Amino acid sequence: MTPVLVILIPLTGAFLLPLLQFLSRKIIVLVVCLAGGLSFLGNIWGACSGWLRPTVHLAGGWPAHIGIALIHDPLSSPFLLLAALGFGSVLICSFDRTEKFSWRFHVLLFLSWAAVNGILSTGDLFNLYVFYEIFSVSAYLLVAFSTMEWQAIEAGFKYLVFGTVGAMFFLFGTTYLFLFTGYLNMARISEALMSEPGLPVFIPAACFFIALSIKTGAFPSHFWLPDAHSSAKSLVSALLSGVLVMVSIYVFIRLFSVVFIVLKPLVFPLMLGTGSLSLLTGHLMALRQDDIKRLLAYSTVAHLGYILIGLGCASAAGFNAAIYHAFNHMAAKMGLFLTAGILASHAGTRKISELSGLGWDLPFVSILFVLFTAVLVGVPPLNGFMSKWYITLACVERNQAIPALLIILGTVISSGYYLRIIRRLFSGKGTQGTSKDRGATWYVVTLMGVLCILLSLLPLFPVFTDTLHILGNWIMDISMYKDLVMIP
Amino acid sequence: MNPALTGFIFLLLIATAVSACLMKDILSSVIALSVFGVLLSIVFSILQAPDVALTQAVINSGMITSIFLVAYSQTMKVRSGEDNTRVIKTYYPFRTDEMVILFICIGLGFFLWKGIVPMGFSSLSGDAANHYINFAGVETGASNIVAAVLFDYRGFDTLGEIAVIFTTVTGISILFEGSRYHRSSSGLSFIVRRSMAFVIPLIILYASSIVLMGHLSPGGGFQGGTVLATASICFCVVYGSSFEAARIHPWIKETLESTGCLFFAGLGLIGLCTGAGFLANGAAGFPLGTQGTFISGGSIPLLNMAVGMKVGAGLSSLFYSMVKILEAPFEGIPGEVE
Amino acid sequence: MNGPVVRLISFSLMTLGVFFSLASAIGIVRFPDVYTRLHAGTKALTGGALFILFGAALQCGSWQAAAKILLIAGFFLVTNPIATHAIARACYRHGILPEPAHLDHYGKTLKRRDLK
Amino acid sequence: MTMSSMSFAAAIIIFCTGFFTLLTGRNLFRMVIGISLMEGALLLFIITVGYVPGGVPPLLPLKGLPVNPLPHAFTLTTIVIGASHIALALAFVVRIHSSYKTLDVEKIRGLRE
Repeated sequence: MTPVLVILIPLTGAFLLPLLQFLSRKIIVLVVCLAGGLSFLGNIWGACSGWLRPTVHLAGGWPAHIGIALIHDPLSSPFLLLAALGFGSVLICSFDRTEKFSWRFHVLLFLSWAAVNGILSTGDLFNLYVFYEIFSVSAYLLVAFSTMEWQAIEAGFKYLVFGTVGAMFFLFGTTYLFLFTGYLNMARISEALMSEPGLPVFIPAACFFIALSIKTGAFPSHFWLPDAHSSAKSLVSALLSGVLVMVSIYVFIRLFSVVFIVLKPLVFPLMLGTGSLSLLTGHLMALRQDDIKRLLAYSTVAHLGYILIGLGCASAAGFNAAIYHAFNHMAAKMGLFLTAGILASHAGTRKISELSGLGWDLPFVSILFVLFTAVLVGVPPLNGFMSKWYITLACVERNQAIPALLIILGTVISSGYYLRIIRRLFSGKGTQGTSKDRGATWYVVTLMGVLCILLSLLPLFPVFTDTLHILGNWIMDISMYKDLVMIP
Repeated sequence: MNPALTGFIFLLLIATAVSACLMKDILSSVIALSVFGVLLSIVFSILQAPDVALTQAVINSGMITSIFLVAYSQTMKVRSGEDNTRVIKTYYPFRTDEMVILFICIGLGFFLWKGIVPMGFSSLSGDAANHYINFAGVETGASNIVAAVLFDYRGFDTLGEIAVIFTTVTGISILFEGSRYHRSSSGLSFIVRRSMAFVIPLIILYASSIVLMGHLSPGGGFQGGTVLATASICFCVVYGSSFEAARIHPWIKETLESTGCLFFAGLGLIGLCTGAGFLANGAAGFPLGTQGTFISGGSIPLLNMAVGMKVGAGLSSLFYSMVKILEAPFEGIPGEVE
Repeated sequence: MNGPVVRLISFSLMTLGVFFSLASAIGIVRFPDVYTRLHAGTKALTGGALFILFGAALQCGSWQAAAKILLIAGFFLVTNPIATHAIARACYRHGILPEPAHLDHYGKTLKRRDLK
Repeated sequence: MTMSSMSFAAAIIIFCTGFFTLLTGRNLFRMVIGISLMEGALLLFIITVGYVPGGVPPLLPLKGLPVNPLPHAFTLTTIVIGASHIALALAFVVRIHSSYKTLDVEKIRGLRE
């Protein structure tokens, strides 16, 4: 199984679907399931093989500096796993009986899956840009997929404008690096920049930082994120918040830990600052929202802040904690968006003030909702607490008191707004009558709940901490990555 | 090239760009943008990039301008309610917030300029470029080094590029779902129709020559495919929008597009199966032929054909989805207009 | 094929072409309405570009390149009048009349067609 | 001034013009025009990176020192990606106009609070 197939399977699925559009729906569903299952297995396989024995595939058989190298290594494998879980569950959700998705939705889904796998696999800067663009374009369209709603279209346009500007800065950075070093391969660029003086490295780094903070939705340019994440359909919101945002985080880690390793003392404190501000803004804005999905979207900005703080510590512990938190956030936030979608469609509104009494109507879903909020707030035995605790520890280890205090403050604020929803859910009496309808979304939500509990159990095993150490050391020590890629 | 003349062309370029921003009428701005695109392609050919110049002329100043015009006419068709298409805005004097933005932009420009100065404006060729220049002919059999880079050394990028267009075409057909063709227009006058009947075969011939000679001369699948799509746009303009829709069902275009993509991926998989790597050319056993002859370059002409098929069908179906008229445009109330 | 006489002819053709282009540019600015401006604009291609292309065809070394340039010239000759015709017709149908119009045959034709 | 420095300067000026238009334009079309200008400037920038004074086009057989072919390959990709961005943006503009009946940015504020 080479890294190419991991990208190629979902891509072929997307290319194949238009050919089948006039066949019966059963055949299309069969093909979608087949392609989805194969892609899922491919991702799992890629994650495992990358973790156990990092693999390199040279596309076209050319060496890495001439052609394009695709790499699966211990850094990309957790993200591959995350993508598999996220996309797999969204694919299951899309077969829910309540909403019929046309085959074009699945085309977009497979395209963005392929693009995510491409971003996670590639070792080449320009190739990264190309896959980032497939990913972005399909994300804009996934946001705007419900074309009959003006919010979705407007949010999609906003996202597109921000994303395009981000892409241009990304390309500027790439061009500068190419101008200075003559390479596009990340390991080679990193090697060449080692001997460069300060300014030529600083400006491309700034370009990349601007581009990535726009694309991620971190503090100064977070305006598109709440709109896009709240206007989309709930399963798309789940996908955006759970997986697609984390892909940008991966690019952050990859670029700044490999390419700009020279600027380590400069960039990572900046990341810490951006993270702290995102955390604060996200939580404070979430406190003011009355729309449940918008609240969750602002909470995503805040959790991006947590992850960026973890990265900003620039230590093995920080990276580990950030990636662990990415997993926890994926499980909980996807669950939250999906449960919020169920609740909102049951109530017929997304306003929090009108959700009262739903807790009695949909007890199971509401209890899961409470579980997910508990994970995100960080109630002690749960995984959210563990990852936040690790991030705080990493901050303390680097003598960063302010971010550590902000994390605790964030917990307080977030418990404030989540408690408001929960109180509303269980206040009054159920009026609409209990619903026994269990669609595909219901099962996925249950799955996410189980995943949260499994993730909470993980830190009990000493193997887990050892495994995390492998990851942290791999990120901190890039010589292994370079050795892997730069085989002549 | 005379430096004074070059300087003049660059000044003209900047002037068209600024006028595209400052003109009051949107339509004039779009035309200025098109002129900017043509000037840019002239600059590219001055900078010794014939491939890029061709692509720029065909895609950016041809295809994109026509899409701009379609979008403009679509927004002019709905005349109910207030129509702010022609918001006339005086640019002088700047408002204060615009002054701030202006300073931000100037700062950005200074910052970007600072990035080049340490390099003394000279470019470093690097290992990769030297390798391409010295060995591309031997290793790939193609005469056009850019085609060799695009389809052989960095063929994986091209797969991604195809996927971007595919995503866009799918997306635009999603955005315009539930709309129908406008069948009223009967096209232009008899003179235009008869003479276009003479010209369009030539356009198609030109497009196929660009696609098939992509490995020998500037051009390739993207450029040729776009020219093909331009022929299809000519059908729409000259013979009326229902002409082609009645003859070629959109499904046929989508099938062609998907087939092109799958063909590309399949050619790549041959390389993977022989163990040489994805999208391998000579190493996967494609005969490289004699460099400079028509049958040479191994898989590059085949990949060009796949891309040409895909881009031609894709862009033409993109145009036709945008020409359709929106029916039942929206449900619910749009945000309260103040 | 690059003798001094050929060069002289070629350059004078090009000069003629440049003159036509300049004249049409002035015309586009100076003329009063759409139709006269179109008339001026057409000269930029049929006069200017064609002469410049002929001059270029004389100067380029090989006959293949010259044939290519002549093909481009032929293409211009076919497409340019069509485009101008289409624009003028569209303008008329849009309701823009020439300023001092004494004769309006096209309008009569259109009216007759509408009556049928 | 050399060819490269002129070209870089023009690219940066046009990029900033486009960015200014994107930020200040009140009409949605104006914003898309800004994006289009920025894309064009970026293309010019990348091509200039590969330019060698006195170079020849990278076509075999070479008649001198060729320019760097790698940026040409990027630019081709970038042109196509940029064109799809703009086509998509225009499609969005048409859809927005069909629901808001206006193209004025100040009046399209359904999502703003």
